[in-house]
Amino acid sequence: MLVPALWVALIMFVGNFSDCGMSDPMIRRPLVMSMLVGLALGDLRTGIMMGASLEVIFLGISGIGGAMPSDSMTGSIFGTAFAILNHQGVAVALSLAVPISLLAVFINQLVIFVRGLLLTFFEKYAEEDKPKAIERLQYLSIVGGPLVYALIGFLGIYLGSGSISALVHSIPQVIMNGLTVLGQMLPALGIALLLNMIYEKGNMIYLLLGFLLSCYLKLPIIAVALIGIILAVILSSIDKNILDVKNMTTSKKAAATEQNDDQDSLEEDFFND
Amino acid sequence: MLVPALWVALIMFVGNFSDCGMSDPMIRRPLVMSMLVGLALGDLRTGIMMGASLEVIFLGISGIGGAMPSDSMTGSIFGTAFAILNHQGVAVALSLAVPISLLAVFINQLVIFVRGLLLTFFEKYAEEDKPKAIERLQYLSIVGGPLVYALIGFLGIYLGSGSISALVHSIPQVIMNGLTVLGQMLPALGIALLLNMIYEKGNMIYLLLGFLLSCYLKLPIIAVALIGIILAVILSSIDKNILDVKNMTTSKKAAATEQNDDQDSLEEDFFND
Amino acid sequence: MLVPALWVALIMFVGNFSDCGMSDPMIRRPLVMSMLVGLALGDLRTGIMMGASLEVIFLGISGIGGAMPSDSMTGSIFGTAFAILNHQGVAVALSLAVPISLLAVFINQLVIFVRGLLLTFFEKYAEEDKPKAIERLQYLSIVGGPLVYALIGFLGIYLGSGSISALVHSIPQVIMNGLTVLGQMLPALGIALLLNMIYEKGNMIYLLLGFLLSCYLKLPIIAVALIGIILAVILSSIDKNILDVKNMTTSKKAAATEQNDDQDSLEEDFFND
Amino acid sequence: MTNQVTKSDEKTMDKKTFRKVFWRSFLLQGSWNYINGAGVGALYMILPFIRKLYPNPEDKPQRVSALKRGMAYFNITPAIAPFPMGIAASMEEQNKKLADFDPSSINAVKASLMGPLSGIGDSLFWGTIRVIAAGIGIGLAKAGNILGPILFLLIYNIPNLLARYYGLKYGYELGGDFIQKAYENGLLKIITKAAGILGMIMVGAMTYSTVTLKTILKFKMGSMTFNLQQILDQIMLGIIPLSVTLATFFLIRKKVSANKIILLMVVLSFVLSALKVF
Amino acid sequence: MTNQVTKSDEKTMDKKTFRKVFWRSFLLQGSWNYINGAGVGALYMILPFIRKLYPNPEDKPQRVSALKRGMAYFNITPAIAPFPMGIAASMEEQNKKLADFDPSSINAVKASLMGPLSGIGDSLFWGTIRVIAAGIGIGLAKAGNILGPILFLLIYNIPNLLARYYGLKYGYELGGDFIQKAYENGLLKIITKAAGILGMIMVGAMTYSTVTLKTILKFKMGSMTFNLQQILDQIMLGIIPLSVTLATFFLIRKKVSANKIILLMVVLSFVLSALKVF
Amino acid sequence: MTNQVTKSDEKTMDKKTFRKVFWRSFLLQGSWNYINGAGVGALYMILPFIRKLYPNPEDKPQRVSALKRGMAYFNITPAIAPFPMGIAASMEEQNKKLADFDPSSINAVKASLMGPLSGIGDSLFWGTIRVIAAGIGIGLAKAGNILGPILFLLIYNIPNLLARYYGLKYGYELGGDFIQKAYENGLLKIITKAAGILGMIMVGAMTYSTVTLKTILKFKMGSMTFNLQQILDQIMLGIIPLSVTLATFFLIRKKVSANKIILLMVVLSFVLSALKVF
Ligand SMILES: OC[C@H]1O[C@H](O)[C@@H](O)[C@@H](O)[C@@H]1O
Ligand SMILES: OC[C@H]1O[C@H](O)[C@@H](O)[C@@H](O)[C@@H]1O
Ligand SMILES: OC[C@H]1O[C@H](O)[C@@H](O)[C@@H](O)[C@@H]1O
Repeated sequence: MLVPALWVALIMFVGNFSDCGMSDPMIRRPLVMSMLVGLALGDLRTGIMMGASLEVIFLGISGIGGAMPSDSMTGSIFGTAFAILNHQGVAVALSLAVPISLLAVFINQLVIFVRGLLLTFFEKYAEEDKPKAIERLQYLSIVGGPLVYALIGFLGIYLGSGSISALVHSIPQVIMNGLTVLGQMLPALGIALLLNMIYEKGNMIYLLLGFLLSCYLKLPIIAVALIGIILAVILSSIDKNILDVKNMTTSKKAAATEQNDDQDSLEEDFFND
Repeated sequence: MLVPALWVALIMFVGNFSDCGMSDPMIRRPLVMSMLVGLALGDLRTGIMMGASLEVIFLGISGIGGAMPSDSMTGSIFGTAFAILNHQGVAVALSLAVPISLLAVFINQLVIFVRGLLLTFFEKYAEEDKPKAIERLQYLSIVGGPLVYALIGFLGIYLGSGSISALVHSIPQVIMNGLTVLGQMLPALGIALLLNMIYEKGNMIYLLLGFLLSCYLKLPIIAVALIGIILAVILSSIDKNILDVKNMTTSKKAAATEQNDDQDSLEEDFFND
Repeated sequence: MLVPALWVALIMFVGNFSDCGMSDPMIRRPLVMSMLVGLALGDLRTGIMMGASLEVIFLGISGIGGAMPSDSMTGSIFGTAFAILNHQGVAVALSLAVPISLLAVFINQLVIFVRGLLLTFFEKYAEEDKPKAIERLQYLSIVGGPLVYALIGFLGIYLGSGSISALVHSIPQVIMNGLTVLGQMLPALGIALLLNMIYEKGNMIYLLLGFLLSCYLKLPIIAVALIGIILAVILSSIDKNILDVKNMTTSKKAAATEQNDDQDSLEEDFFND
Repeated sequence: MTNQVTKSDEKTMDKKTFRKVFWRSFLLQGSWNYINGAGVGALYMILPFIRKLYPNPEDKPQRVSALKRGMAYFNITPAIAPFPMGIAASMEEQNKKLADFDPSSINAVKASLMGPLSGIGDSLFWGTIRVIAAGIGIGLAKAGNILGPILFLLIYNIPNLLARYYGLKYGYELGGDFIQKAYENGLLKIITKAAGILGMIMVGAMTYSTVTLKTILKFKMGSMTFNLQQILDQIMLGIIPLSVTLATFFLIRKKVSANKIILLMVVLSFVLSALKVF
Repeated sequence: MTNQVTKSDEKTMDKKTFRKVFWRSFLLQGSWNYINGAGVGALYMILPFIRKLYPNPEDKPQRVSALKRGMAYFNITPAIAPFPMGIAASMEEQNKKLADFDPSSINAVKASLMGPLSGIGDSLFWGTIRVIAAGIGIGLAKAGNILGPILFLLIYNIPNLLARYYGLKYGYELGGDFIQKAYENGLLKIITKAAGILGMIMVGAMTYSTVTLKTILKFKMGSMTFNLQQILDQIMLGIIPLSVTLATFFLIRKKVSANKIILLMVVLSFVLSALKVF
Repeated sequence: MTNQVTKSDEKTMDKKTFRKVFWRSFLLQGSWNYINGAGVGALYMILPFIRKLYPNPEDKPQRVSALKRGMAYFNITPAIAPFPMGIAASMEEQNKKLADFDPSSINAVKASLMGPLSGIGDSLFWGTIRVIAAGIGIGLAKAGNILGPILFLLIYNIPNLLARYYGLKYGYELGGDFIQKAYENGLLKIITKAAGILGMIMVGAMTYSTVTLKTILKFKMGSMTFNLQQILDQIMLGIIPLSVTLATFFLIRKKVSANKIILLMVVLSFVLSALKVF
């Protein structure tokens, strides 16, 4: 089991690294991860096919705003590896991948938490004009997470599917249900964090619009996007027209009276209304 | 038949009173009226179940703008009472309730007409500073209608379902058809009266929008409402921006020239454009 | 075959003339043309019924922007005539009408090309103040096209369905496929020419809107039109409000400073923004 | 405008008066008719407030104007009524306190708000809450369960009572001050316009769902039978409800009385149904 | 601007001239071609009006300018044409009467209106009325009923004739005065913009319904067969019609002539269909 | 404002630096956490640029400010990140060259753009491109074809790389000059508002498609079983996803940390699923 365990550790490393160190080019998705597991464990074809099945299940999972509703990568890697190693089918792969991906969410939260602790150092280095130190710590931080994942990958396989699957099956149903609900709830955090970045007084109404379009009219996201573009263009051309009149007014004002701090108050208007 | 007749009279009174004297808390709907009839005539369960069936039929009937397309209350009370008194089923209740509710529309119109005649007195009392008299007449007006209904309820039951149902069945089909069409047409009056309150030059186009949304996109009323809110918010924020520029212009104007009647003409603008 | 050939020539003339000389009152549509062919060749009823079948096939064909994706008139006339003359059914009429209408597109393009050559003369006459000459040439141009069509109609029938249908069937499938694709592509020219007339910087977005409404929401054209009207009214009332403020500003400006060329620059604004 | 802000504790609408007005609001539709709507009811509703405002015999002239003002035409979804009435009360109070107050603005505000608010209110209370409450109530009542009618009443009346209570409260608090300012600087115009847009949209949607006329006219041509409703649907869905409603609206604009329109509808219904048009 | 308002009885467009122009409007497309559109037809149409306006030999310079102006590029849904032509006539009249009139505004107005109006007109007459008329006509004609073609023509041509008659009438009446003012105070810009918005929306909808190209390309990868159209539909519905139309539009903007585009389309159609793309 | 326009050849971002920044952009999420987002990564990314801008020891004060500025909270769809970072670089350059430049505007611009751009970017890259790529990839992979994962990666990463490369390029070119002016005359406000509108719409649509909570609560009343989800659907579709998302958003606005929210969600999930609510 040593060699497969090392291979899986490597794949776990690469998958997690691709998020932090390669800006997430989708390498960590089941479609790719399962293929790599298949390749490493000598059954490429099965790996690819399991990847397809797992991708279907995890298609709804995205990582918006940093929130990960379910760690599809870890689940897929373990699921595929065990199924191949034990010469079992897709059903077994799925039955392991889903609970593992729910459990593994906690690993990710832990890594993120630790990275947060590094901030004090980054700030210190900036204050002290030490760009080189910043770079070094950034590299450390980038490989740290993947190493944790690699370790888990190694242990998981080395200890064997027996113990993992025993572990998984020893989890009572009520816990698994809870994890499933958690997986459905966590995306709300991602969306809310994203929302927090966009939110401005008065634009909440557009959230509702997008929601309605997708919910009541069942429009696909691309159609919603196009309608959004149309609306944004229309409204900003109206804003532009109003701004022109405003500037016209202001310039006249400026011309009539002496050059006072109107300009500033105008600027303020823009950022308050 | 005296006791049931008195009970039904009371229910008719309460039902009609709930509209004028309690701001229509939906007590007069079939669901409630039939239950009360059942309770009074000793078969609560049947009353409740008939109420459910009648409510389904009259669900589309509302009283917008004061127009009542079909008097579901009177129809339901009579229908339920006769069915229970004669130990007959829902089918009979419905077969009586529908024609009676169409006929009874005329009673309501009569009551409203009479209330209109009281206006001269109300105006006189206001002129003569007699608030107490206003209150007294208002109370009278409020119980007047329900009393008429109570009387009809009493007579209807006292004379017996035989004579009522004979009356109903003696009505030729062409009349019943006419009443049905009337019931489909009267809501247009309610809507039109409401429209007359909202109408302003230039906002008719939004009526069309609401119509299209419900007609071509089959959106439920709540979705139409949400879209309406979104649109109203967007448009009023645009209006607000324009108003700000306008006020900016005006204030400058006021500053430049002497304080003249610009303000007034501005007000006029608001109410003309 | 002389008499039928003359009749068909006449119908071809009338059909084509109705476009240039009567502003296209839809006389040239299959529904009417086939009826006339039936009438002329002594089988009115069959003509009418074939017209119905052909109209269904060519319903999607319009002549927007002058582009004609398929000459439904010529196809229908020949198809109907041959079917009636040879006592054959609708199937044969269709099997001839469709390929002929595709081929005949080229005749139309030729006529239009020649009419373009006449422009030099029209311009000369205008320059030389010769309105009468303009009128004469216009009449000539109007009857010219129809005469070409009449000739083709005459020859086609006179030579007989045998040779025409031999001609049609000798065309290899690859050519017919090409013509079909051409018929699906040509409307894009009509739309694009029309678009070129409407296009202004910034209004392309509305094309997309109309497209989405018909494409994703499957709204019929009338509903799209109504939504378009609503939008146009809303937006122009906003523009009107902005214009009012603008004019208010300008008039004040004019009052404050002396009457300079502001007015002109304002005009320019209108035509640039 | 003016700095004479009325402090909260000076307000005429004390707890007792508030309670009185709140309870009276349920009698709003008492004298409802097509000429005056619920105008009489509106006056009846704020009578305690007017009495408190002008308690003395020597206030008669102002009291009489307030009484006459109070019973102007008024029609609104009952559940929503307390809100504009609260505003009106507050404006009456300002009218007494401020010399430069234009009393005609009180009815202007009431009139401009009642339409839009009814458009929204009717579709909310008549069209949405009632229908949901009925849906749930019917489900239970079908099985003879008394919870059916009870839940029906509860689901409808909880929002009904909340809207009334907080409507009156916030209407009065918002009232005079804010509305007067909004009126002056043009904001009220925008608010009313926005509410009117929303109201119109709601009424449009309601037109389709409550006016359900369909023609049953069929005519034969040759061997074909034509179904007029199908042809109309091809031209525009819902063209009959929309036309009938707009025609009725047109009659109302032409000052034809509601009574006459009802009569006309009675006649039309019988004639057209006899002719097998509807 | 000016107070020289032309009284109704002084108008150049008397009944007789109106009738002449009206009938001539039917010959509008007589010399239609891609370079000038129906420009020649437009001139031919108002020739009687120009003659009436400048009857004398000494008016030659003005008449010649009017003739040249009259045959500028013009293309429009025929049924709608009389409306802008009525406006143009009225502006020609003003041009004669008022010293400070800018004659170039006549063609500016015609040009700015013809596009938007065609967008609306084409989808109304070509897309809606024609289709409804055909729907009814086909139903009857299927059974061999001669009412089929007759009703078809009637249903289409009644709105056609009404649009022409009232278009010319109101176009001329509205004309000069109103349009000139609207032009000056910026309103015309708004009207044109609104019409353009509506036109664009209509053309967008028409693009989807009239350009019906679909790819039939299939490609195999491994053991799978891919249907390109299905993939495209997943990305965006109607992407081919939209792209082809926009590409054609792009060519036109680049001043490629319609004739060349037709040639290109012929070539492309044959090549692509031979390659089994379409 | 100022005439000191920087000529293209004087630009700090030469080819070599551009390449460095471009490659570093892939490490953006390296130290990602809930407190600082990818702020550290953003600083790391433009470090070569800052070094080039302030190469000398005596530039220390400016360099330190630039370093501190550079690591402010920053979070964005990674594929989109290079665009605002390009703008920021260009503004840093202007900050050095122009005396009257307000350095706080650099982070203001970054902050105002990142939200809207993420809203758009997430639904484009996460929601659209990824889903299409997966659709095609899955189709192939099902049959064991290795083209499945390969095509999946290609289809996703070609737009990903293009967006990064041209984002950085145009961001930098557009940068300072344009953005600064747009900032001053109010245009930036409009652009950001427009992007925000679009972003909000996208996020609204995503809320429905990514938050998939549904209640399984059933309650019995009399003999009837009620399915809460059905009742909720009648009131408003998707009311649970929307409420949960807005509640979470509310917590974030109330400065509750993401870690605490996650904890809360864990607890809620277990409790509510144990209670058979979800
Ligand atoms: O939501 C913006 C952004 O947030 C985080 O940085 C990650 O989750 C990204 O995947 C996401 O695009
Ligand atoms: O339409 C407003 C209002 O009009 C009348 O007052 C009654 O029919 C009410 O039920 C309705 O809400
Ligand atoms: O598109 C405008 C117009 O263009 C040409 O003139 C013809 O094809 C007409 O049928 C069409 O209405």
